[in-house]
Formats: sequence, structure tokens, C-alpha cells
Amino acid sequence: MLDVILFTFIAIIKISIVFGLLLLTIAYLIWIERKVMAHMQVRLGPMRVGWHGLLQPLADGIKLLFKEDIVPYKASKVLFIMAPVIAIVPALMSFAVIPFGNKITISGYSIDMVITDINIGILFILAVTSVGVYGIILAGWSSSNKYSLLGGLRSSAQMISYELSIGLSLIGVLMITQSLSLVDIVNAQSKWWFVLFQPIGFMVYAISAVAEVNRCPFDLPEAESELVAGYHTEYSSMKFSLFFMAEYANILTVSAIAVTFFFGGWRGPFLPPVIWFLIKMFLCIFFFVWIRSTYPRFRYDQLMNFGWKFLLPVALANIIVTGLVIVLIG
Amino acid sequence: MLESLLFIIMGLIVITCAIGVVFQKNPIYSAVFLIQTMVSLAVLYILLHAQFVAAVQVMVYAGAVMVLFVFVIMLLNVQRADQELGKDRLIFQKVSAIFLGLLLFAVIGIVTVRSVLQGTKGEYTPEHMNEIGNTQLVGKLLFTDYVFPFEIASILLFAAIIGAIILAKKELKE
Amino acid sequence: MIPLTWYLILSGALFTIGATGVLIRRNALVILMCIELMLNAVNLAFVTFSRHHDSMDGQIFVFFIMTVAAAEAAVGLAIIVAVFKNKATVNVDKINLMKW
Amino acid sequence: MEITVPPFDIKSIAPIILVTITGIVVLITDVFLKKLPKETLGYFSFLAVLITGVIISSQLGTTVYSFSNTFVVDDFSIFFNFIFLISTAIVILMSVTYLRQEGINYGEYYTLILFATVGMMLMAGGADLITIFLGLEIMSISLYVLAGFRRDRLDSNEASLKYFLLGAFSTCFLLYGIALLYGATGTTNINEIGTFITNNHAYSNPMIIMGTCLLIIGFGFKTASVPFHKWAPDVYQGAPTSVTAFMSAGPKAAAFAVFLRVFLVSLPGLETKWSVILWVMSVLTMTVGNVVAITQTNIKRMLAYSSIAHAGYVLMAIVTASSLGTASILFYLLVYVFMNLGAFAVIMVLGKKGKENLQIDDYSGLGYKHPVLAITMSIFMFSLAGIPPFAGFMGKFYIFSSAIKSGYIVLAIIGVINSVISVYYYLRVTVVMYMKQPVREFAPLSLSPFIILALIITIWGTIHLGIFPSRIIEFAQESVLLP
Repeated sequence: MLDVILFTFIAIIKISIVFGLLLLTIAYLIWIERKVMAHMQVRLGPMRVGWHGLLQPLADGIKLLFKEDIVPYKASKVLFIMAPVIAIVPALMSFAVIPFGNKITISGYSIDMVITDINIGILFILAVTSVGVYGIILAGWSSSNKYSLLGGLRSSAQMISYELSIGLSLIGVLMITQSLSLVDIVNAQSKWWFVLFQPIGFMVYAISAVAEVNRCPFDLPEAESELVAGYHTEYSSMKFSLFFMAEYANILTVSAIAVTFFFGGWRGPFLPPVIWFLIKMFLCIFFFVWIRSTYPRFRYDQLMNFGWKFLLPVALANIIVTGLVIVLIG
Repeated sequence: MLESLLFIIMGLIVITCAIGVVFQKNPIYSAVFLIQTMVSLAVLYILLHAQFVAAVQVMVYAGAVMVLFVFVIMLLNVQRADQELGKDRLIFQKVSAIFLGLLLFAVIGIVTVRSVLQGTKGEYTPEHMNEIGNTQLVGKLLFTDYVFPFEIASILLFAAIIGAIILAKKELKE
Repeated sequence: MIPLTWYLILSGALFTIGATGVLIRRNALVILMCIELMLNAVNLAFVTFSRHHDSMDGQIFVFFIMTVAAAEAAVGLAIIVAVFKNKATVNVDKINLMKW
Repeated sequence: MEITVPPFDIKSIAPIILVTITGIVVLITDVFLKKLPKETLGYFSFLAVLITGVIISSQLGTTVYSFSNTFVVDDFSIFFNFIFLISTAIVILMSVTYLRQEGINYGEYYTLILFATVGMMLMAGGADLITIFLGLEIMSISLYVLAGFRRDRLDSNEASLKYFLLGAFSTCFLLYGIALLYGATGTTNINEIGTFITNNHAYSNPMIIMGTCLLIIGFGFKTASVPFHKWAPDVYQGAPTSVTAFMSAGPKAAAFAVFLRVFLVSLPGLETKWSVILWVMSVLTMTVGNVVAITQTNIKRMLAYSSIAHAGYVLMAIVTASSLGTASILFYLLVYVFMNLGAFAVIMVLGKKGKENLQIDDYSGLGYKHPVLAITMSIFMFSLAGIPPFAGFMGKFYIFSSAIKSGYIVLAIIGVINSVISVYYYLRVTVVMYMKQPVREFAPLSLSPFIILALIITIWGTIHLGIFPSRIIEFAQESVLLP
């Protein structure tokens, strides 16, 4: 009985710590992005609120919270309100299976640094994130605004197309580890990072991950010049910020997966595992921001052609080659 | 205990949402209800120790098939003009259909309750399955005992792709 | 542990609701959704039986049913789109060039 | 976890592989060689089907279970494979001109026809309900698309939509039936289901009975048996004529192949139960098909009802559940392929772009203008009506005699009465052709070497099987499934 209570207690603690940190990180991600982009463009970025604008996310959050919450007259209310929730919940949920560090032992009780280690780990993430599409597509539809609708359609088409490449690019790693559990995958990288064995897989993953989270240069769903703000044109106040948070939570998720699958997860010398994990993850996020401030936007047909006619075949070829090599080496 | 509670909650959600699919006027609401039904079913699959099926259920049904539905509903943008017409004529049909449905349910219910589930017990008990891993088992079977159906399924998908393209493509050139 | 019969009854109810929906709805898209509902009921029955027999065959069958459901949905939606292009309706009562 | 890869018995599935690859090659050639006339694709598919026939005949006399008992090659499946390949070959010959004339000359047509054939072959050779189900779906999905192949025509769209919605609906029932059988027996292998039921005396297990009923619904739909026939007339009328011809021959035979295999191998113990249901269905199917066919004015619709009626005769032979009955079904389905495809070939010869001449009255005076064609049509109509010396008569004769031998006298009498009713509407076509004055010009006919070859083959089949049936009957009797 005591075990059960302890287990539940620890689970709740783990969930609240991860959840709290996640929200905090998301808030500061925006700050980081603004700062990094500013410096890349030889600007300063937010400077006024706090030291180097460190309190800027807080100020933004308070501002959004107190803004007027507008629901368009012609919108279908229920879906309009539900959409942001559908967008953010899956984005946060996928962190449940990502390992942040090795086992630690506190007073004789060992705790995994992962909320739950299930044997279908990566399938869980793929399944959960695939539901996130509905947030966007329903937001686009329920606003009864043509820009929103177009944005929603575009983004869902894009996300479905690139989801295939994401899934296929990870299969190479799964073939090597023969396990879907993320903990096992990290453990399998104690010697070599899988990015060395799976360079093509990583490239495909990196490109499709950028597309999957609708980031520049694949940010067509919210292309300002064509679609105002895409699916969240009609959203304001907290609902808008939920979409914003969902987007950044997704960036965190794909970065965490990249780290877990290709860069050895929390493994690294000298520093504590969690720190290593965070360092690797922030390097990935830096990469995202870097791309955003460097590349122009794709055209829509180019985007689709690239996804279906280039990335998908490459990902498939990667699987075949990986399989052949595994068979040959035995 | 927890399991029973989860089953009851999910079962109620499944039934409610399924009824919602049938009785919602707007197809998009039907679609949303259907998605909810499918996700709740995935939870039931986990209760039944079928983790792989649960994940695929969410990924394929909720994540791919239903997106396609929502997509088409939006593309066609079926409006009020297409509301179901001829209410008077349909009343009889609706009543009889619901009656038939209840009859079917009664028959299925009686059959399931009256049947003694027998049959040979296989080797894959939940304990054994957890040892190997549900996904690994599915994979193993797909490439050994069921390799032939697995390969045929690719023909099926290929035929479906060709068919969908040929029917929905904009212009076909001679 | 819940008796497996409950799952079967749930599956039967789901199947019945789907079948009723096919009969009373006139929107081709909703009919297709009701058919998906029925397929889901079948899947639930298969997984339940697979659990009962401690065999994997049922789960494998579910895997194939999902494949078929996806293929059917793709073809069915393509057909509906083709009909809509010509007739601008998805109401099966209005698609009545030939008598049913 | 140990994984031992099972042996790949390529030889047993060689015909399926060949047809599949041909379908893919046709598709790819169509994309990359745009200048190639589409007729070449049809010719190529025809050739591949012939080669497949040769490969299949080399498999004769063997019974091989392969791929962990999911697939079987035995004489039963080989006989059905011949039926499918013959019908596919004839349909390909018929389609070549028709497609160009209707402006739907795409290479995908041949691919889908070939894939549908693959599906049928899988149905006939499936030894596991999974294989049978997948084969059924491959066939059905190809047919849904083929029915809607004239995308710009509303009637074709409509046929496709109706076929699809009702087909998918019936598939759900079939699947639920399979699920219940699996639940009751714990296996999806049809042999093991049969063994389980016999060993455990599970004849009155409600789950098995319910499963059987649901299977009957599912298969009844695919064979267009009353009361699950409502889709057939609309789909036959709306689909392109070549596709209608195809649907009435191969897929129907395939559905009966599955019907026979599942009911005779898996569920022979429940014969007393299902034969009653099938008895009623058989009578209803024959009667409704024949009576409604009388009132039809559209020849495609009339042939649709006639094909429903013919399904009734076949069901009669299933009811007997005897080896003689099975042999008569095999023979009858082969005969039906020849005479029905022949009738459709004549219809297609008379059709032109935009004016397909599908009303029966359009045929008035054909006997004076084109006597050869009129005689051809008459042969097929006589054969369908079951008038000697044509093959249709022999087919019906064997079915009725098997029913009588098994003691189903009433059923046989109802069958004969129905047969007499059917003479009326078949002969009406002949009467219109010879007794009425021509109301229009027939020329030009849509003739081509391909369709003439198709006509010759079908006439030969109809006459040859009517006069010299003994060899094929023997072959059919060797191919029956029963132990």
C-alpha cells in the first residue's frame, strides 16, 4: 500500500516539475528566439523589461491575459473554444515518455528521470502529436474566415505529409535498437550517437521536423503576406497565447526527440545528465531560430513536392540501406 | 477497481460520442465526435493489453483517416442547402431504422451473453506478452505467419491510391 | 478485472449505432463515418477475443482492418468528391438518376 | 525472441505475382511512354493473362498449403482461377475499343482490372479468413473505382457511390461475422475453424450461428442475392458497359468461390442451419430476379436482374452441399462467363460515343440490318434462357439434377418454373430484333479485331460447352472441394 502511495506521489511530483518547467521554458523560448534573431540581424531585441528584457515573457503573458477575448459572431463557438485546447494538450502530453536523465536514488528509492517508460514510447509520441493537427484545422474552420480556413487546410496538409517522413526517418534508429522505448534508445547510445549511423535519417528528420512544427522556411500556414496570420487570425487573448504555446511546445518536443534519437539523450561527460539534455535541446532550438532568420519561405507546391517526391523516397531508401547493412553485419 | 472505473467512463464516452456522430446535423461535428470515439477506444485497447493496436488506432484512424474526412468536409464546404430534406418522408424510415438497430443490438447482446466463450487458449498471455513486448510480437507475426496477407495489403493500398487519384484528379489527359 | 462480455456488449452497441446511422442519415460523408464506426466496433470485438484466447491473431486482423479502412476511406472520399463535382451535393437522396 | 522466417513458396503464388507485376508495369509504361497507343497496354495485359493461364495449368493436380496455411493451391482454386482469367481476358479484349470510344482511355483501367483479378484469385485461394478478406477488399476497391471510371458522367458517379456505400456497409457485417467466428473458435484459419466445430460439437453455439448469418449477409451482398441485391441494377446500369460485363462475370464467381469454400470447409457441421436460410434466399433470388427482369426496358438493367436470377440458381446448388452440386456450380459459372460476356460484347458493338443504344427497343430490326450480329445475340439470349443445345442449358440441367439427387425436389421445381419465366424476357430481345421494323440506322458498328475475337471466343464457349460438356464436367468434378 505504501508503495502505491509513494509511486503516485512521485508520479505527481514528476509530472508537476516537468509541466512547470515546460511552461517556463516555453515562455523563455520566445525571449530566446527574439534575442537570438535580434543579434543575428545586429539588433538588440527586448531590453526594457528587466535585465536584457528577461522579464519580457512575463510582461507579454500578463498583457495577453488581460486582453479582450473576442469570439467572432459567425464562429461555431464550441469548436472555436476547443481548438486551442486540442492544439496544446497533445503538445504537452508527448513529454510524458521522454527521459531527461539517468536513474537517481533518493534515500534508497530509485526514481527514473522520465514520467513513464512505456514500451511503445515513440509510437505514443507519434500518435499524440498526430492528434494535434486537429487544433489547427478546427481553429481554421470554426473561425468562419477564409484566411483562417486556408491556413488550417494548408497546415494540416503539410503536417500530414511530413509526419510520414518523420515516422520513417526514425525507423532506422528503431531497427538498430529493436525497441520503441525511449529509455532503451538512449541506453543503446552509450558508445556512439546514432547520428553517426543514421546521418541520412537525421537529415530527413531535421527537415521534416521543421516542417512539422510549421516553422520558417515551412511556415506557410501563417504566411503573413498571403493569409494574414493563418489559422489563428481570429484568435485573441489567452486563446491566441495557447496556440503560441502549442507551437513552442512542439518545437521542444521535436528537439527532445532529436536529442533522444540521434544525440545520445542525456548522456555526456562531467556534467549531470539533465544539464546535458538541456544543453543539447537548446542547441537544437538555436538551430531552429538560426534557420528562421536565414531562409526565405517555400512556395506551397514546392513544399508538397519536396515532401512527397524527395524526403519520402530518401527516408524509404534509408530504411532499406539500414536493413541491408544490419543483415550484412549480422 | 481503477480498471473498471476507467472502462465505465470510457465506455460511456464511446457510446455518447457514437450517438453524437449519428445525430449531429453538421458533418464536422460528427467528425469531431468520431475522433473522440476513436481516441477513447484506444484507451480500451490499452486496458485489453493491446498497446500497439491502441497506438495505431490513434495514429491511423484519428491521425490520418479522420484528418482526410475533415479535409474533405472543409473542401466541399457542404452548407445548409444540402441539409437533409424531406423530413416527413423520412420519419417512418428513421423510426424503423432505429427499431431495426435496437433489434440487432438485442440479438448481439443475447448472443454474447448466452455464448460460453470456449476455444483453444493461445500462448500469448498478458504476462508472456509483456515479456516480449506487444509491438515486437505483432511485428514478428506480420513477418512470419502473416507475411502473405501483409504483402497483399500493399496491393490493396496501391489499388486504393490509384483509384483515389483517378477519381479525384482535376484533369486527365488522353 | 472487467468481464470480457462487457467489452463485447460495448462493441455490439457501437456496431448497432453505426448501422442505424447508415440507415437514417442521408449525407454520404456521415454515412461513411458511420461505416467507420462499425469497423471500429469490429476492431473492439477482435481485440477482446484476442485477449480472451490469449492469441495474437485478432490483433493482427485489426491491423489489416485498419489498413482496409484507410484504403476504403480514401477511395470513398474520392468518389464523394467526384460526385460533388458533378452534382454539387452529397445527399444520397438527391443522387437518384437511377432508381435505388 | 526467435524469428524463423517461413519458407517462401513462390511457385504457388506465381500467377498472382505475375498478374500484379503486369498491373504495375502497365501503370508505369502508361506514365513514361506517353506516345504509346493505349491499345498496346490492353494487348500486353491480355498476353500476360494468357501466360498466367499457362502457369496455372501447370499447377493442376496439386494441393499445396503455403505461407503458414494462409494460401492454398488446389484444383478448386485452379478451376476458379481459370474462370477469372478467361473473364478478364475477354473483358480486356472488349474494352480496348470501348474505352477509346468513351474517352476514358487511361492505362489505369487495365491496372485496376488486373488488380481486381488478383483479388479474385486471392479469394479463391484463401485458406485463412484474413487472406479472403483482403482479396475481397482488393477486388471491391478496384471495382468501386472502375464503376466510377467515367468521372464526368453522373450515372457513373452515382453507380460508384452506391456500390461503395453499400459494399462498405456489407463488409462491416462480414467482418463482424468473422470476428464472432474467431471469438467462438480462436482461429481465423478456415480448416481449423471446421476442425474445431466438429471436435467440440459446437453446432449450437449461438456465436457461431450468428457469425454464420452475418457471413451470409456479407457474401450475399457480393453475389447480389435477394434481399441484398438492391445495388446491382443501379450499379450495372451506371457503370461503363465493359466494367458491368466484368462485374457480372469474375467477381460474382469469386464471391461464390468464397461462399463455397467457407461454408463447405469451415461450417459443414452447421449445414442443417444454413441450408434453410440459403434455400429461402435461393427461391427469393430466382423469383425476384426473373420477375423484375420482365419489366425492364434498359438492356443493361435487364441483364443485371438476369444475373441476380442466375445467382439464385447457383445458390440452389450450394444448398445441396454435395460434390455434384459443387461441380455443377463450377461448370455453371464457367458457362455463365461465356454467355454473359458475349451478350455484353454485342451491346458494346452496337453502342456509339454519346449514344449507347441501351434500350431494348433500340435493337428493333437488327435482324435485317446486321443478321450475323443478331444471330450472335440470339445465341447468347437462348443460352441464358437455358434452351438447348447451348451451354446455358447444360449448366442449368446439372444444377437442377444435383438438387433433385440431393432431395430438394421443391427447389428444383421452383427453379424450372423460374427458368420458364426467364425465357420470356430473353426471347423478347430476339423478337424485337427480328419482328420489329428498324427505327434507325445502326451503322457504323464499333467493330475492331479485338472485340471480334472476344465474340468468337464467347460464341465458341457457349456452343462448345453446350454440345461437348463432358470434359469440362469431369474437370469440374475433380475440382470439387469436398473430401
